Amino acid sequence: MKEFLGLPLDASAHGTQIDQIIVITHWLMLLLFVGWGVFFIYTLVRFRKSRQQQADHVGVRSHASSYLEVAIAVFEGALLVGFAIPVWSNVVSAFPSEQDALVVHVVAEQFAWNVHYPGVDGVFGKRDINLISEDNPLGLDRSDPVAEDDIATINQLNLPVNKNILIYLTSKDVIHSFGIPLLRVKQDVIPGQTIRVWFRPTMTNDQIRESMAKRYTISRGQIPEGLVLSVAMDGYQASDGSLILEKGDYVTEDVIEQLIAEGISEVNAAPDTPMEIACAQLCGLGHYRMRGTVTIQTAEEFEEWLAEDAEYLEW
Amino acid sequence: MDLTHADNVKKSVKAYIMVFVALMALTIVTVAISTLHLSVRAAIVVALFIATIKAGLVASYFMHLISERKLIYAALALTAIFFLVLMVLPVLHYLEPIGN
Amino acid sequence: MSDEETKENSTSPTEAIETAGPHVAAPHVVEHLELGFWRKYVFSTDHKMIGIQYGITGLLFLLFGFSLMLLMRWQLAYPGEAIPFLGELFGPDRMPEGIMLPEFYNQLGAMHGTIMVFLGVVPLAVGAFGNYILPLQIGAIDMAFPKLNMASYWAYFLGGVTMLTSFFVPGGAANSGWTSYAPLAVIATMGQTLWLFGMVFLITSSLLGSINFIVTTIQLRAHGLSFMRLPFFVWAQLVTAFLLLLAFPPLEAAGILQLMDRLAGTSFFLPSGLVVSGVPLEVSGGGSPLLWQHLFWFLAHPEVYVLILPAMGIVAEIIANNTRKTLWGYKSMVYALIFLGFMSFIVWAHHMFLTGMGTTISAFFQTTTMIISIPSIVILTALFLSLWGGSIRFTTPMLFALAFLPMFGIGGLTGLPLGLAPPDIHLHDTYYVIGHFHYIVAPGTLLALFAGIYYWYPKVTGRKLNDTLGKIHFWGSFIFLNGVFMPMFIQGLAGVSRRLYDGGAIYAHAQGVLHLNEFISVSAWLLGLAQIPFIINFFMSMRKGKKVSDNHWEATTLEWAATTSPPLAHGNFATVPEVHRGPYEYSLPGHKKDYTPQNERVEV
Amino acid sequence: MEIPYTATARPDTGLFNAKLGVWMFLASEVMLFGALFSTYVLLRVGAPSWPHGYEILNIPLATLNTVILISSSVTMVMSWASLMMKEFKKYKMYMGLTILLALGFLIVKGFEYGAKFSHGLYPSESTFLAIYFTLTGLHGLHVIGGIIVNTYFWGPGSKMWHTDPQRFTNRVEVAGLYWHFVDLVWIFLFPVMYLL
Ligand code: HEA
Ligand code: HEA
Ligand code: CUA
Ligand SMILES: [Cu+2]
Repeated sequence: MKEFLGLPLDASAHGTQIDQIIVITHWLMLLLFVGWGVFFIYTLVRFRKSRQQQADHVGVRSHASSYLEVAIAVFEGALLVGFAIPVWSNVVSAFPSEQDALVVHVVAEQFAWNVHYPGVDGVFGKRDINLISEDNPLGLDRSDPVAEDDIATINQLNLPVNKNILIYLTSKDVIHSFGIPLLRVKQDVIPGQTIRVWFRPTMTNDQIRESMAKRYTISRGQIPEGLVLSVAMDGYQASDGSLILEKGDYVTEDVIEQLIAEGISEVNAAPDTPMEIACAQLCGLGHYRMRGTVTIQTAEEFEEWLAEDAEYLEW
Repeated sequence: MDLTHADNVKKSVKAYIMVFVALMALTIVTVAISTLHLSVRAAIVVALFIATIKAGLVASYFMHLISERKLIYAALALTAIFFLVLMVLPVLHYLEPIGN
Repeated sequence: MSDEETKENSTSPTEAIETAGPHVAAPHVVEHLELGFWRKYVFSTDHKMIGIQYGITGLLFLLFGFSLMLLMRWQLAYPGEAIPFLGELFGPDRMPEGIMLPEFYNQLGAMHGTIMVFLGVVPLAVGAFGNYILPLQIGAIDMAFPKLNMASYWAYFLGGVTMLTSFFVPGGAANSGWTSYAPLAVIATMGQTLWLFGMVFLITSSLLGSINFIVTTIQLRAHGLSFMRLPFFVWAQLVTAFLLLLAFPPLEAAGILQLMDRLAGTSFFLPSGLVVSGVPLEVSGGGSPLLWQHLFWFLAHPEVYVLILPAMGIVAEIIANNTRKTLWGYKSMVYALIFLGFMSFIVWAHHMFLTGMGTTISAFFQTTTMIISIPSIVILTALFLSLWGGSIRFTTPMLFALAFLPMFGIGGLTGLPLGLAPPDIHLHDTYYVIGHFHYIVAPGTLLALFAGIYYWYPKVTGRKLNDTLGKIHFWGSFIFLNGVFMPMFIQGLAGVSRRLYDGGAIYAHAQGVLHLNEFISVSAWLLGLAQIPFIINFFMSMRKGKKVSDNHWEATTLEWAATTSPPLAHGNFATVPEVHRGPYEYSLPGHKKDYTPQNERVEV
Repeated sequence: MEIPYTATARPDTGLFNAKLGVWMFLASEVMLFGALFSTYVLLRVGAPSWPHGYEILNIPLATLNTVILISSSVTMVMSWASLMMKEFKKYKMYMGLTILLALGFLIVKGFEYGAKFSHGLYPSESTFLAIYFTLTGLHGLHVIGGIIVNTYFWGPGSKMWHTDPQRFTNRVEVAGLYWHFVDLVWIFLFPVMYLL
């Protein structure tokens, strides 16, 4: 059913529980729809005028339908009590402790996601709206000693795999929605409020690409818009033995030209940045392009990235 | 009381005067209490209690709800329920943020 | 049957078959007031003329709202490409060189939603069908307050004009979605102010209308027409009126507050510390964006039932008539309807699961949402079971009415995963939601409204709509509506957000389902073409349609006891009807004809 | 042809049309003001601090206005009772008084607003003032509406007394129901805005 529904890959610890409820409800829906549908069609055919000149004033006399209704009600009750409410209370709104998690602040604005890491000291520096400027979109107060090692990025969220992630969401201007479909995370970001959301990624970006890879038919000028197919799972060689495309390379126009020249019409590829933050709440004219990239890394890679970025962002 | 008869109306005029006196008295009481500067909680309870009595008097006598038809009662009961819902649920949402 | 009653029964059974309602108007009942053109067609106080006014205006708005969507669907199918021929007409502020700007896309989206809901479907379902049919079905000579009725139409008209004007002010029409969430709507361009004023007019119109419907139904029922003898359509309108009456005022309040925020500089919906485009917003702050959502959805959830209940009413009438049997479980349907109306006031926050909701509150709203699905199921089941044992005629209205059932089924069933908070995390604000509600309002309500038009057209004009054109219209609409909305579920499950100017083109997770956009758009355009036979039929049949008798469908309810195209200026019936039986006495055993009108005293 | 039950009550419901109509209207008004009171509660609960009404607003003036409005409710109900007792002259007097009192209410309100504005206290100043001006302003609009209706029934509309006294009495009763409701809203508004 999950495949049939076309749910995207799920790379978080709690995602299966959400998917499970989606799948169960869709089974219920399918059952009801098919059941009713069969009855419906059968009735229409059997009681058409040409076959049934005279109607029966009363019609159905059995009470089966009442039992059916009760059964649906019971089933819905079970869904609620057995799945939906527990998942909400044990997963969605049961937060890990801060010691037990990587804490990140995300500040939404029209039309970008500002990410704020506390740096090595693990303490967030002060932010002040009066300091907000072009190159300090967070309004981070660099004179605050604990802010010195803080790291800020725009539209780029790096996270370690298999660790609880606790995100504090705020918005500078209007309501946005922090949605990461591949993690089954979505949380409205409401100005004037700090709302937390948490999850635990279970796959790194590399693993995700690995499992998402599929064959794409290529043709000239047909690279999917805004998304570069990359990371061919195996390299592609030209007839003279030179490498056209190596694992991890982008499939560019150029490459496609070369491949086509070599008579290759399909590549095995996956999206370069499969994991993304999609703003899910209308937030103005740039709502459609309020996209952030999420990179899930191994713990070591993540530490490395932090260290490098900290250097790079030295003020 | 059937208010379609002039005699009954005459009697009810007396009631109107009494209600008027009561409303005035309650107005004075509520203002007087407010000068005591009770704790916020107590002040709210007292003020709303008095206001409810006053409103009850106006509705029962001036608007003769006391002798109105069932149909009107039903409609107002329905309205009262939704009114309460509107007052209570948004605040509850506000007071119980995610993660508690 | 007592002797007396038999004697009084003036119509012999054979007569009754030929003339369901006497043709000769008794002069003491129907006044032939000669009204001038203005009083007759424009500032009319007659419920039928007002119903027609609502109907025409509503249909035009429906068409207009649909046209907005046809433009949007181009941008979704071919993002960033110029719209051929038409594009340039919109000018450089909206479509420079024929390419739609994101600003304009958002205007079209917000106005599509607003117009379809408040200016198209509700005026048609309640304003037109309610006004025209309800007084006739209860045997009344008019609405209880004819002048209010007229005021209601004109308030609606003004609201519509205000909304249309807003396209031409600087910055264009409202562009913050039909939901107008604050703070976005508060800081939006001037069109939003007009949107709010327009809404105030529309709310006023609805309030006047709903008071009128309630009083009319309760006070002006014909003698003998007890509540449990009311046609289901009347019940649906009555419950709808209560929804409008009690749910709209909070939106009016919210509208006033948002106007204050926009015009008087208050901060009801603006928290402290906002920074817009890098500049701190100079307001006092201290407001709450969630407050708007609560007030908005307090209306908007009941509002969606306003969109569906009259449709169910229409479908019930047509099914009873075309199966030639009584509705199965009429009483349970009525109770379910009332319960549904009541519950619809306490589920609204299922639109707000992701606003940071704790377990208790979310559990409450999930539970009420699941509960409210039960009465819908009861009503739908009753309609299904009503088919069993019937003698089903596949007339044009019946086709539309039958198609309503599974379409509403799909829409309603897809409400279930949305109503559970955890799945809503994945599905919220995706095309799944768009698919969910469109299945209810478009293949659902719209088909039911079409059914109603085909069914009651003879009552209004004395002529029938052409069946061939009607069937083309039906199959075209039915197929293409599914073509439009079914793929949306696939897109939604893949996680594609709604309200995206480029249909999700830049998102990796959307790539696999992006190609569906073109399919949807083409279906939408074909859906547009499928309406042409209807429009032709609608106007042509007024003159050329087949003339039919007063009770063409051999129906039982009172509207068919009135003459065709009942005379204007109060007084629908030649003689005031008296009711002797329930609404759907079809195929009574031992009776000669297979229908026994409500006003027929006895039949031997 | 006349619409039935405009003057007399329908036997099974016991109501004439306008009475049911106005009660339905009042039900919707309850929801309108309910939403605004709900707004007040939500804003107040969410605010870090909230001023006491008496620190900002003028209690004596508001108390005076409460007295005025309650009195006008009494004169309103008396005007209807006078009609019931077929005393048209008394009706005119009581109705006239009601209108004057209502005008008095507006004048006092005008002074109150004027004083606020002259101190630079506008709705945009704080959420307290915002909700204060919105609630009292909307209530004031209702008072104005009531004055218009009552003036009509006092003046030109009262001709109906001579042609259809029953129906006219009904109309005054209905106008009265509305007017008492306006009073009722104030009874809550006064403590909520001024005293808490
Ligand atoms: C007329 C309109 C209408 C109706 C009737 C409904 C009915 C329901 N709706 Fe829907 N809804 C909308 C219009 C409607 N909705 C709109 C417009 C939105 C989006 C607003 C926006 O954000 O812009 C929305 C959004 C919406 C959400 C929010 C989603 C989100 O934003 O994340 C939710 C969540 O609970 C929801 C739930 C439901 C439920 C449980 C029902 C239930 O009442 C449904 C009950 C019905 C059934 C269970 C069907 C039973 C079926 C059968 C008996 C027949 C089977 C048939 C055959 C086989 C022939 N709806
Ligand atoms: C009642 C409500 C209603 C109805 C009927 C419709 C009908 C349709 N809607 Fe709409 N829609 C909404 C309410 C409605 N919609 C809302 C509330 C939104 C959300 C807005 C927001 O994001 O804020 C939305 C959003 C919405 C979107 C998403 C946009 C986005 O998220 O960016 C799309 C996308 O395809 C869409 C498409 C359609 C289509 C193709 C139809 C078709 O089904 C239309 C079919 C119409 C007809 C067939 C017209 C028939 C008319 C006639 C035949 C007239 C004849 C005239 C005379 C005789 C005079 N709608
Ligand atoms: Cu941010 Cu949409
Ligand atoms: Cu809803």
